[in-house]
Amino acid sequence: EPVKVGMITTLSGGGASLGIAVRDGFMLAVKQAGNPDLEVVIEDDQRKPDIAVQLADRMIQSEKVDILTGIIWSNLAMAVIPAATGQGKFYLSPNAGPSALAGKGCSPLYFNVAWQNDNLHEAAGAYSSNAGYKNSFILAPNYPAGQDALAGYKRTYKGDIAGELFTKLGQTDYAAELAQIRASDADSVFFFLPGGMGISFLKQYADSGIGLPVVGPAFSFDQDILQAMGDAALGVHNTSQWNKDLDNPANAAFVEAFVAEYGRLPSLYASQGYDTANLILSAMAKADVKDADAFRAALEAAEFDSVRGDFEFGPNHHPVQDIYVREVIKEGDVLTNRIVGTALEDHADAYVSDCKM
Amino acid sequence: MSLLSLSEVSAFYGASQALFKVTLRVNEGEVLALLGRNGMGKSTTIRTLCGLVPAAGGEIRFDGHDLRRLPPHRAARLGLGLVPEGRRCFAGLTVEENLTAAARPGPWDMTRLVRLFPRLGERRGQLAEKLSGGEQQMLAIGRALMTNPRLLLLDEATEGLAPIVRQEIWAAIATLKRDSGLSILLVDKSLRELRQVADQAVVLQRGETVWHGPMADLGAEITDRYLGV
Amino acid sequence: MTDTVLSVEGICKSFGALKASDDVSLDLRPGEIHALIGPNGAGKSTLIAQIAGGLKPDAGRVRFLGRDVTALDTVQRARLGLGRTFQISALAMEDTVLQNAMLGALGAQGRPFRFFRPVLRDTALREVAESALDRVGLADRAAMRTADLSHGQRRQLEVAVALTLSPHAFLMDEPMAGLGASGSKRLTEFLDGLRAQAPILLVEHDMDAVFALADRISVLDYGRIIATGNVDEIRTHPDVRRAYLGDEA
Amino acid sequence: MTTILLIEQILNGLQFGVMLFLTAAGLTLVFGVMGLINLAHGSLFMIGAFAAAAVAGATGSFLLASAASIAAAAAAGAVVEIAVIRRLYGRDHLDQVLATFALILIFSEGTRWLFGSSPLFLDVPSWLSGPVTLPGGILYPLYRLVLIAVGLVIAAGLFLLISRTRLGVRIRAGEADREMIAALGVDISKLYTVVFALGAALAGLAGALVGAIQSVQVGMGEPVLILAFVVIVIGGIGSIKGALVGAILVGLTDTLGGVLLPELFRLFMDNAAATATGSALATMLIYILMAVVLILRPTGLYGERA
Amino acid sequence: MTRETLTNTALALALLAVPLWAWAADEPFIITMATKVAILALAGVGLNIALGLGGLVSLGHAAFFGIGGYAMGILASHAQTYAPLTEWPLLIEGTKSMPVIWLVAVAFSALAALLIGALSLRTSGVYFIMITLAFGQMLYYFAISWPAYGGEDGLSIYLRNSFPGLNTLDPIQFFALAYALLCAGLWLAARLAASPFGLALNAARQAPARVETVGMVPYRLRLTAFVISGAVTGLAGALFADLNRFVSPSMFSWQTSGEIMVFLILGGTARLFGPVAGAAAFIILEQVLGGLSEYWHVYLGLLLLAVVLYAPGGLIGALAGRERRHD
Ligand SMILES: Nc1ncnc2c1ncn2[C@@H]1O[C@H](COP(=O)(O)OP(=O)(O)OP(=O)(O)O)[C@@H](O)[C@H]1O
Ligand SMILES: Nc1ncnc2c1ncn2[C@@H]1O[C@H](COP(=O)(O)OP(=O)(O)OP(=O)(O)O)[C@@H](O)[C@H]1O
Ligand SMILES: [Mg+2]
Ligand SMILES: [Mg+2]
Repeated sequence: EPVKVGMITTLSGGGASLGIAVRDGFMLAVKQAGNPDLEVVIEDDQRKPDIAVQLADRMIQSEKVDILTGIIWSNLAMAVIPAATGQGKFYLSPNAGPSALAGKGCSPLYFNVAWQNDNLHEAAGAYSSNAGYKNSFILAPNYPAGQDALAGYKRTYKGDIAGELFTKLGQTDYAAELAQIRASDADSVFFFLPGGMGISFLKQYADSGIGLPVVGPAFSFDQDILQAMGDAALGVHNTSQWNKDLDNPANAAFVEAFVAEYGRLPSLYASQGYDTANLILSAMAKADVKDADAFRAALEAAEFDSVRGDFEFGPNHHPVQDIYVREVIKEGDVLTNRIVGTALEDHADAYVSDCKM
Repeated sequence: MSLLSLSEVSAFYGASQALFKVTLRVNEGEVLALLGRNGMGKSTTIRTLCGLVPAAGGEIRFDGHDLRRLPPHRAARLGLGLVPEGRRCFAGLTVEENLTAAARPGPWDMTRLVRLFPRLGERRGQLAEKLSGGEQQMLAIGRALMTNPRLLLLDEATEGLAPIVRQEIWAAIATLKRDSGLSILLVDKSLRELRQVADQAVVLQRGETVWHGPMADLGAEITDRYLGV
Repeated sequence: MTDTVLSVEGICKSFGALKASDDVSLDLRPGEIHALIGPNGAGKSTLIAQIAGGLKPDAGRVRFLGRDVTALDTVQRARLGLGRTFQISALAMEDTVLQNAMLGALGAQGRPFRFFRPVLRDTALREVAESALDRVGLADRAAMRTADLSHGQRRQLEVAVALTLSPHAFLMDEPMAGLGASGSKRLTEFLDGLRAQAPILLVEHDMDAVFALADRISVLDYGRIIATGNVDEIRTHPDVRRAYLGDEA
Repeated sequence: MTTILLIEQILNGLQFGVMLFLTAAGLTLVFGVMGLINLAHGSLFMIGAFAAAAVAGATGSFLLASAASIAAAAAAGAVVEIAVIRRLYGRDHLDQVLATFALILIFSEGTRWLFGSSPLFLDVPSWLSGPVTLPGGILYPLYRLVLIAVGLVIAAGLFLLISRTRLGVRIRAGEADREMIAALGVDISKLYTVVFALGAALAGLAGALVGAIQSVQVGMGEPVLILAFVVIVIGGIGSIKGALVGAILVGLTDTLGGVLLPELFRLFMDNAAATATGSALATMLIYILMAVVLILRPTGLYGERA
Repeated sequence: MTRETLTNTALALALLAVPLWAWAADEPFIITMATKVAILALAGVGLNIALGLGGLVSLGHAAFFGIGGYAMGILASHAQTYAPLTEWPLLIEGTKSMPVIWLVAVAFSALAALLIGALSLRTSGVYFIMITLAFGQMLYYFAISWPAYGGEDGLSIYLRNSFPGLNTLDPIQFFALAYALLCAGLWLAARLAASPFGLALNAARQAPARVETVGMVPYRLRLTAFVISGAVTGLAGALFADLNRFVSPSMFSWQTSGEIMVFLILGGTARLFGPVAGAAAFIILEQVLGGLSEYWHVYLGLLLLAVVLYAPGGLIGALAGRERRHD
């Protein structure tokens, strides 16, 4: 009997490019495996929590899926995952990793294949310290993920904070923030502004002539978004658990296959989708999904060729992994990243001790 | 040669028929009075010939053009000047703007109009919605004149005007007819004044033409039967 | 009851530099029709609005049934029994004629906050409304949509709605406007009988009607009362002829 | 906070206000003057930005890109007016809401179909990039100064168009009574197509100009739409002057609120809590402003009628 | 029986029959969808009282929908963690009982409607649309940045709340509850429309000056309608949260207000069953088109356009003719 995977992800409206990347990466792995026992249903959540919940209900009640995956956004994840695992389904997150699900709310059936939300910010903090920055100006949107981001950065950053701002979610004009940065005596800027917010900020930052070094998590400098930023992004350092130049055979094969299949360079999200699918495939080879304990053990073992190189889960089913520092460069006409160092090695998350399972 | 002719024109509001084969004609330089009790279809006739209510049958010709084929603004540009029932001044516009909105070149301009209705000159900058009822009526007439029409359509144009102004308007109508040869189709309840200016009359009853002829021939029997006076 | 039902004392109202009411005083006695005439823009409607409560006078007071009502708003004055019609019809156009009439009856009854009983089954209200429609000659149109009425029919409905209030005084702003000759004649007869029910302050440009109906006439010009008197006095008043009547009548 | 920073922030507020006006200008025209609730205004804004990005990508010329944004949005506007909007003037506002809501769906997803889901690149041209030094030693991006200038020129042009020209008078007359203006011989349909296309063109131009310093992506028009409505409602519908004043008021409130409120809370709270509370309140500030304005002046600052 | 009554009865029966069939055929997801239709229709019925009857075009009804939702979320999350809401001056505990939650949702959304309405009703027309939007947005941003109840992440309630004598986790039983409440809402709306209050309110929409001169205060009529309307939408919000076992600020967003309004216009404003037809059509379209193409919004948009252009009275108008509901 085939294993049925339900993928709920964002395919329309704002933010669709992330969901599409996850889906494309995932389906690439499925196609490569050619395993007839793996069946995937994909639905669009339109980035609306209530739609996501209903899709989950539908997949569980009507489609009778065994495994759910695909959600991009933390707020959607919070709406879907506890209910799904509560109904005895496996959930493998290819992206969102809210702290609640890594700590007190962790579940034996829930795995995060990407990162805990704070990870990349923590790595950014560590990088800033290593780079010798003494006085960072930090900003993020005023919502839980933004608050976690600044907290994550400060957790590992050893210098002083020149200023700390919460911007409006969806804000497009950053003149006021830029003036404050300019007026401060900061020596570096850290920001977490996902999606269009980051593009707007960085373009305006470049135009303002402030010129301080910028650090951020990979989200704002990922392959699908970089082209829209243009040269404004060149030279920015950002933190990521993956990059296309990571030197391992799995990754080289992945990048090549992805370009061949879709005609564009893979993004971080695509790599996460790809790993998620391969994790499932590896577990299927070892255990029957109907035997939940055995299947869980197979997932925990995580014996697959991750494009990140070594991959392993911590006790709360979140990755323990290296996080790299990347720099935005230009290859010909195309903006992309190259790895310039490692920010954190074998990094786990801060909530693992709260997880009792 | 008649300037305007309607032959067997019918019109509907939704499913209910308001006009049944109305026929009338206005000759160049002539004044036609359209008579009938409330709700008999006088306004509908005027609205239909302006193209504001679609004609369901029959023929409407103005100066050789087939009006049924034309949208309202094209019909108007041929020379129809409408003073609608209930004034319908442009509320958010000043008196002056109401007039400029309508203006087309010709003998009628602001100066000449203010001579006819000095009150409009005094209220030039006031919003139309703040005018008194009578002032609005003057504005509506003035607006139609500013289009420099060949046929003036007056639907209850003296409604709500002070007697002295009404006399002025009747005098003005007489002057317009005499001096500029303007043709006029008018609806009014005051038979006394109509008799002095109108050449022809048409009487409507429940949307049908029940009498037509020279105004002078409109006898007591007809007025009693169809107009209730 | 005092011998004046409604009185206006020294009302002033300006719009910018324009004096729309300039120290206007007049009264309305039981059983009479008091006509208010004057050139267009003289301030008649403005005065009516101040009596009805829609507009606050700059100075002066309004008394109704012996009470100073200057501080009251339209609604409160209506509840005291002041009925009015509008110069430009204000009706619920999508509703039926009957519904419009029932609205008046409902207002008179004073209990609109009832949520469950169907209003059309309220026979008391319905009777009031139907009899008012009957009196203005719209009984056979009761089920029609108000928007489908001709202009003249709407004027009749205006009067009917005011009737359903059974007011102690009527304010009527050009009720004849838009009525044909026969309609005016009917309405004139009707108002003639109505004055026994409640006195009427009548603004009207139809001199045939005014001369046929008015017990007294006041003439307003540039916001001031320039003459008050009976029909013959006004008809022959030189200022009134000059400012308003012209050579009519 | 230093005085110079405060001055700079006030300047930022003004600048943001003018930028809001720029995005709202087309909406004021269509909504205020034609009385049409056009929810798809944001989509036209987006179309302008995408057209500009595409042309800039192909030719490298910012001027050509701006021209393309105007042309594309005007064309889209004219098509929409003729195919859809024209049939809705006589209708209830609600029908307009539903129809233009449908247009948003079509435009957004249609654009994604054409251009894909990733944001596009559109940048400030090199001859307008970088900061200039203003009196008082304030460093200020040149491009933003240009935006201010364009916004003010458009404000003046619109004001003159609507209040001083016969075209403007006729447009407003048409809003008051379409049937009547037609009966007076004005081809109101054509006039409205032109006005709608003009409004669309302004939206498109705003999309291109603003898109150069923001992110050109599907859905970029929606936040703009709400803000633009806020602006013209505060100013009073139908008043160009009101829209400009409203825009600047919103710009100042938003900018200064975001800067000053956290500072204010810092006086009696610890830093993190003050930042969070202050920012939270700041996000609500323009809506509070709008509510207060409307409560005090139910038809906006310069609105005449309800 | 008029054509409209016939159409309405058919709609009501269809909304009952589909989930019953799905229950027999063991298709729980279809029941869930029918429940969603019923709940969103109830929210639309609430809006219709303000909008259809009173002419109050509120683009802020998400405020009440959200308040209802958070009433459920907050009470249930406290019950889930056994932490009382307040201890002083009064000990208030969370609860998982639906009737209590509904009562609280109705009370709080009515109260909010009273406050918002009292201020907003000073304006009219488009200004009213925008001021209601402003209040909705204030609550939205407040909910996003208010950390106590999850901020943008929202609140998850893992188990549906309980109703005496029913197993609410069983889709069909929960549907029955939602359906019953929808019927109650429709009954209320029908009664209101025909009542003296409805007559006065309706007239206040069309000719406010007239209503004043017959001695009634349009403002009070409208405010009353707005409060009733907000309360009904609030109740729908509580149910919606229970359907998803989840609340988040997106319930407060202007898109939610817009969507409820779209149901109404799509179905036919001021028609009793307009919201039912609109919500059903919208959700069916979403399900059917969503499966067809990634770009299904384009088709949805085209279909909506077709309805506006060719069926101006909305779906009910197309099905039952254009007459309005009163005789
Ligand atoms: N918009 C409309 N919709 C439906 N029926 C209408 C409409 N306008 C007028 N009618 C009907 O058409 C008939 C003719 O109306 P019309 O307005 O032409 O009469 P009229 O002779 O001008 O009357 P009046 O002297 O009262 O103005 C009337 O019975 C009226 O009820
Ligand atoms: N709100 C206002 N603002 C400015 N001027 C006004 C306002 N209302 C009325 N007016 C002016 O006040 C004067 C009196 O108007 P009012 O409507 O009372 O006249 P009226 O006597 O009723 O005239 P008519 O017989 O023509 O109806 C007019 O000149 C009018 O333009
Ligand atoms: Mg007529
Ligand atoms: Mg008057």
